[in-house]
Amino acid sequence: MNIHEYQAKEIFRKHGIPVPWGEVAETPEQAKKLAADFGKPVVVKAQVHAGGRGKAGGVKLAAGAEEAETAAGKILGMEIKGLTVRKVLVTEAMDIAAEIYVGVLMDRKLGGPLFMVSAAGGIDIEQVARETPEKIHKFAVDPLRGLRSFEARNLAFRVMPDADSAKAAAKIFPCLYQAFADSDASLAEINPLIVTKDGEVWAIDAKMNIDDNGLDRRPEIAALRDADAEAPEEGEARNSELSYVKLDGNVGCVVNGAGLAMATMDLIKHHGGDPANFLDIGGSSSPEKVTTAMRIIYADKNVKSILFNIFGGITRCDDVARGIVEAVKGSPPPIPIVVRLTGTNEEEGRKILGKTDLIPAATMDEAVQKAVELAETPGGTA
Amino acid sequence: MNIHEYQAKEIFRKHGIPVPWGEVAETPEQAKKLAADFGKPVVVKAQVHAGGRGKAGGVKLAAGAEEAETAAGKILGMEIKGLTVRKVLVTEAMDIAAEIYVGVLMDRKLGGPLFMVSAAGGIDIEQVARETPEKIHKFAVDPLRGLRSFEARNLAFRVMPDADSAKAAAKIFPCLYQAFADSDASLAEINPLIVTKDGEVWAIDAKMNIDDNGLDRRPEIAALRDADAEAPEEGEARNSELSYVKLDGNVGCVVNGAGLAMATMDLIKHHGGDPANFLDIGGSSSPEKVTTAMRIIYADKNVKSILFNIFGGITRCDDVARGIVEAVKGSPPPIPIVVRLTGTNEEEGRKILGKTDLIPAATMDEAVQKAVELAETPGGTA
Amino acid sequence: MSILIDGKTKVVVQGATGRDGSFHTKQMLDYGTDVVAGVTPGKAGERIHGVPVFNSVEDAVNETGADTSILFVPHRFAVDAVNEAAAAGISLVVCVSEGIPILDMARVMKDLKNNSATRMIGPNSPGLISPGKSKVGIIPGQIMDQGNVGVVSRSGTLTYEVAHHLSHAGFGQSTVIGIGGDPIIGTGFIDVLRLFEADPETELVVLIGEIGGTDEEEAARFIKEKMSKPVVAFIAGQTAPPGRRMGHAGAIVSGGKGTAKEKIEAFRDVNVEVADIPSRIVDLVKAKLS
Amino acid sequence: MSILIDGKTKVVVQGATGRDGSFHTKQMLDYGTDVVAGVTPGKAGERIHGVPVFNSVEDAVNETGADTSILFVPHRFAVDAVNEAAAAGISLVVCVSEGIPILDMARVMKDLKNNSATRMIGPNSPGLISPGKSKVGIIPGQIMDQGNVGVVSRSGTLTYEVAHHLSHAGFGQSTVIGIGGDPIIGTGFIDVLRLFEADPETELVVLIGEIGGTDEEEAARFIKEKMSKPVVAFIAGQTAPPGRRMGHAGAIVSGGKGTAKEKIEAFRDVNVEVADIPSRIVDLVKAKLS
Repeated sequence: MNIHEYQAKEIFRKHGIPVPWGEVAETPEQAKKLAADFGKPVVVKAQVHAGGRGKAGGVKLAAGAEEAETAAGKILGMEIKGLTVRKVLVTEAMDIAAEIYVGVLMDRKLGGPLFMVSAAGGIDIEQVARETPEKIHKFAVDPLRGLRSFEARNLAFRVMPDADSAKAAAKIFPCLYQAFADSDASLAEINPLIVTKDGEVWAIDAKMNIDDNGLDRRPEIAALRDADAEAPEEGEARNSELSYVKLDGNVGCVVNGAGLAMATMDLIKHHGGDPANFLDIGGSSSPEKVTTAMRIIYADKNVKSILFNIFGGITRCDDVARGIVEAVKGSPPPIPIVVRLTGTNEEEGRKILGKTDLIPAATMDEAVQKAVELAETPGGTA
Repeated sequence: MNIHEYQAKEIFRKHGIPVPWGEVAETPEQAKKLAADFGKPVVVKAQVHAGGRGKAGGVKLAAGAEEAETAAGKILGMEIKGLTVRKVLVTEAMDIAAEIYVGVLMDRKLGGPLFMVSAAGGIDIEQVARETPEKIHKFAVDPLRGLRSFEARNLAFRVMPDADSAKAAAKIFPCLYQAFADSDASLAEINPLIVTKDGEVWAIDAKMNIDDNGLDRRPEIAALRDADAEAPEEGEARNSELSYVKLDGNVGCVVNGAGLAMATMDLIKHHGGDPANFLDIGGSSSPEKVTTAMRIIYADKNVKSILFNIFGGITRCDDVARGIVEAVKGSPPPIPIVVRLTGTNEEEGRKILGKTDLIPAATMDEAVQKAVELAETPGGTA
Repeated sequence: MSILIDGKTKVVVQGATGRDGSFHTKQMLDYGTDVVAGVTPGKAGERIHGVPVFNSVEDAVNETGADTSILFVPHRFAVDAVNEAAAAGISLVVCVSEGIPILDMARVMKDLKNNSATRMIGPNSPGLISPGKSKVGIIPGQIMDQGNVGVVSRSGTLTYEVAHHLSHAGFGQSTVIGIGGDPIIGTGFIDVLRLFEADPETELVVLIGEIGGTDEEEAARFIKEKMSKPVVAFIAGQTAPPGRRMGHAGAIVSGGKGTAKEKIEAFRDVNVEVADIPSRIVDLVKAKLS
Repeated sequence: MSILIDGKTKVVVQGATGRDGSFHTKQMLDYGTDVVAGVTPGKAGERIHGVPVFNSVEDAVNETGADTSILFVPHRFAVDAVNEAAAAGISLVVCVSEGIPILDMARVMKDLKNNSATRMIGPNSPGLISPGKSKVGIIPGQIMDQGNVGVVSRSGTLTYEVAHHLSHAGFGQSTVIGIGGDPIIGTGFIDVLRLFEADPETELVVLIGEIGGTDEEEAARFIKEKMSKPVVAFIAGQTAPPGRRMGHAGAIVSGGKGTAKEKIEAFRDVNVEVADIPSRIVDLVKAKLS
């Protein structure tokens, strides 16, 4: 899950990282008032889950309240990488003498958190990583003990411009690691951490991505989710513990297991069709999950056929069959449904489906081919 | 440092350990009011830094307010192992179906915390350890990760009378470990942890000793010190970072280093004298520490001679000499002072002392013999 | 031969008395797995499908000599269960649970490394099966046949799909293992490839990868440098949009990294053939083994 | 020969620019110790008594090849400093600092064991000296003479006192080491006895114990079972009242355990003679070595 800069900054602040004053505005008028009350030059920054805000015109300096209003007026409603900006952060404008990159992410290859610092701050770090990787200093944090003081110092002395700012930064790095760990983040970044002309050190930008698996035990973080930033069905799917990603095609899929679900999408494409979604009903599925899955897919008006591809392991075929029967109970399904059931309790599942209008298929290839055909035949049956 | 049962219970409570209601009284009237307000039978318990309170009559059951007043009247002012009882804890009386011992201590041999449980609860655990050690289950806690849930369960199932109370206890054990670790305790004990007839689990006694080295970073724990429980000079010494223990003899000693200080006491005894104190001025000594040390010893009216035994390593002999000169400045010392200085900056130290009335000695044996002699010669000089 | 588990493997089921634990204990017993113990705190003395239940893994190991454990516990208890198995001296622990926070897994892995000799498979793994010998996990046994193809996969059901085709075509399996769909897992592709390379029974390995991370790319390097046995592959997620997590916590293309295209190229660069659809893996296997 | 340090030992001083650090850096240099580096964060590039100062132990090790470190840092920074030394690959770290919380030391010891091959001496230790070769710590060098007596002690100044007598009487020392007065220490009596037993230069060991704990009792057992060389002892604290901490965090008789009487008896039981006063240790040594 992504959170906004202003939310990440609040988390940083609670962990002792120096973050300049800032407040959120949803209208130009609010931005004006905030800037007026603050009384010093501000920066108005788009709050949106997309990188490259600066280049897209989503960050503007404002000398006073009027300018802040104008800037907010331009930014609010702007589209950045397909996402509409609905909030801006109005924050103190600071004198920058030096900019440093500081970040920590969960590194798959390493199997743990990787702390990174670079004197090349304030710019796209992925570009630095590609073009001048030697400018990034990396350190594998032991997740059992966190970032220790001396480790933070060793990193800080490599990138900060002088001893005083290094000592100040060395106090901030462990706070950033702690913010990362205490939030179950997969990424926490300060880009840039700046040194002012007076030698003060401040985090003037903040980015955090959260490990979805950690949200259960971090309700205060889960509450930061921006419902505007996702399709409503995705929220409903999540609440039912379904993995659902909306796509643009017309073949709806309900699959158990992420790998099989991806392979099903790939096979639809392979056979000339277009998947309408990724949908994994997961292991240990209950009939309720299946009915929710069908309701979500029915709600997608692009969908012309539905494909169930179930290979039972921990998911029992009878549970899935019961879910399908439950969902189509009373009225015939509005669109054709192809069902392929194999694995645990396969026989029981087939029996339950026996007396319905559903279209059976013996293999995944057959099921996909039928579903693709049906989606292309308006109102037709295979 | 020792803390009282009621203080340890407050720490336990904050760490999620179920502790029955209780309040402190300093007069029988207060005890009566507390019991009356509570409205159920209570136990009145002496709050004093001594074991064996029960046997000494310091714990009494009271069916109602009048009985609580009587009990408190008997206990307050009582002497237990030389210590006067100034406070009682008035706490809920509970039905006990089973009693368990639970404790964690810093084990020197192990080099870390040792968790201990025994079904033989409610009695003197040192006696159990001596007589039936097989009844105590011990577990070495990894101090880097604390007591883990499964470790707590494994211990709980060994000593609790049934599965439900074992599961309840298994939730309490990690809390006890955390209370221990978060307080820098050297010992944290629940004796007994009880199961009531209704199957509830409660900590009805509590004991904690705190590692003095941890007090600096635990001001809230340091604030629990009971000033009544120590000699006032010991408090003054501690505030000046001196290690001082008052004894009954007449030869005051000022030594640098704990081992040498103990050996000096032993040697005083060996030569027929009696040490008035243990006093270690420590390493890195400043002149101020020395003057404080002398003020503390002057305050002990039993002291008839003072012995400085300084072997300089990190302590510099010149610092000690300056401290002595500072302390005797203006007036001659009221009692004879024997000084032995050897080691780092020895020459400078001797020079500083050269023009004073102090009695020099070349060796520890000579110094001790002189000091013992002088203490036995009223008003005399060696 | 087979890898990791065989007919001598003695299994303890952690969480044996729960719904899934009970169901799969029965399934494993029916398959012939030597399930010697179940563990549910507070239920010592009971039996589940005839298997004795203990309060702790330690007790189970002491009483039954179990050497392998499988967890059917809710994900918030999974870390404690893995640690319990490791502390009790279990040598292989299979973690089926999905949804464990990644940082917890990073900690578990570091702790296992510091304090034990335990190997973990998973989390978010269907476990493994050595057909005809033992299965530890939730892989449906009836679709597997004993044979000489090793199968390793980040997926569960996609693995069943592939194994199903292999069995139908007469290619039995030495061991089929799902290493799990999370970003940080106990046993990776390279660990398993090394075991298959050393296993006399295994003649060929089918590797089933998916988008996200660079494990497949590293596996390709390992195959080139260290493997004498043939490997064929399939990669899921060619149509997955970037930046979106495809179910598995590990299945996400981020920062332009971890695409199916890169992985397929990495394999083809080292002469590992990659099937375009799952059912064609059988054709690749057939070509290599005949 | 000697133990732990000799003429080849390269020393880095952590906290070299502080009052004590600077003073003892000078003392060590004057004694002939090869102090190759100092460390004070933020002072890289400076020199202290001619020794280059670095921001970190890592830098110091990389630039100078230091293998041994001594800390002169306030006790609240000591744990971090020990960890820093260990992470930089220092093989011997001497911790002079007093007042470190015991739980912190328990954690440090566990961490060193998990993650490094570093040996710690102390905390609350005066360090060690191999007379004529090197001293790492605060032991006054002028009272020591090179020779064949190994001295190990929980105390600082009491050790100087004893060594002073030994030197006066013509008994030089191979190595004199103060293991520290805290309850949990990095290197104990038995570790040092084992090293002295293996050191060809050491002919006899003087062990100076004190009240508290059971380290002396365990040392007595070790001497009986493993030592061929003679050992003589002294125990401080015969007149200490029970239940009171005598300065050292470790010097406390608690629960009737750890008395001087028990320790003296434990030594006498294994034929280790115990001096009644410090100056008489020389007589015991004389009797053994002539």
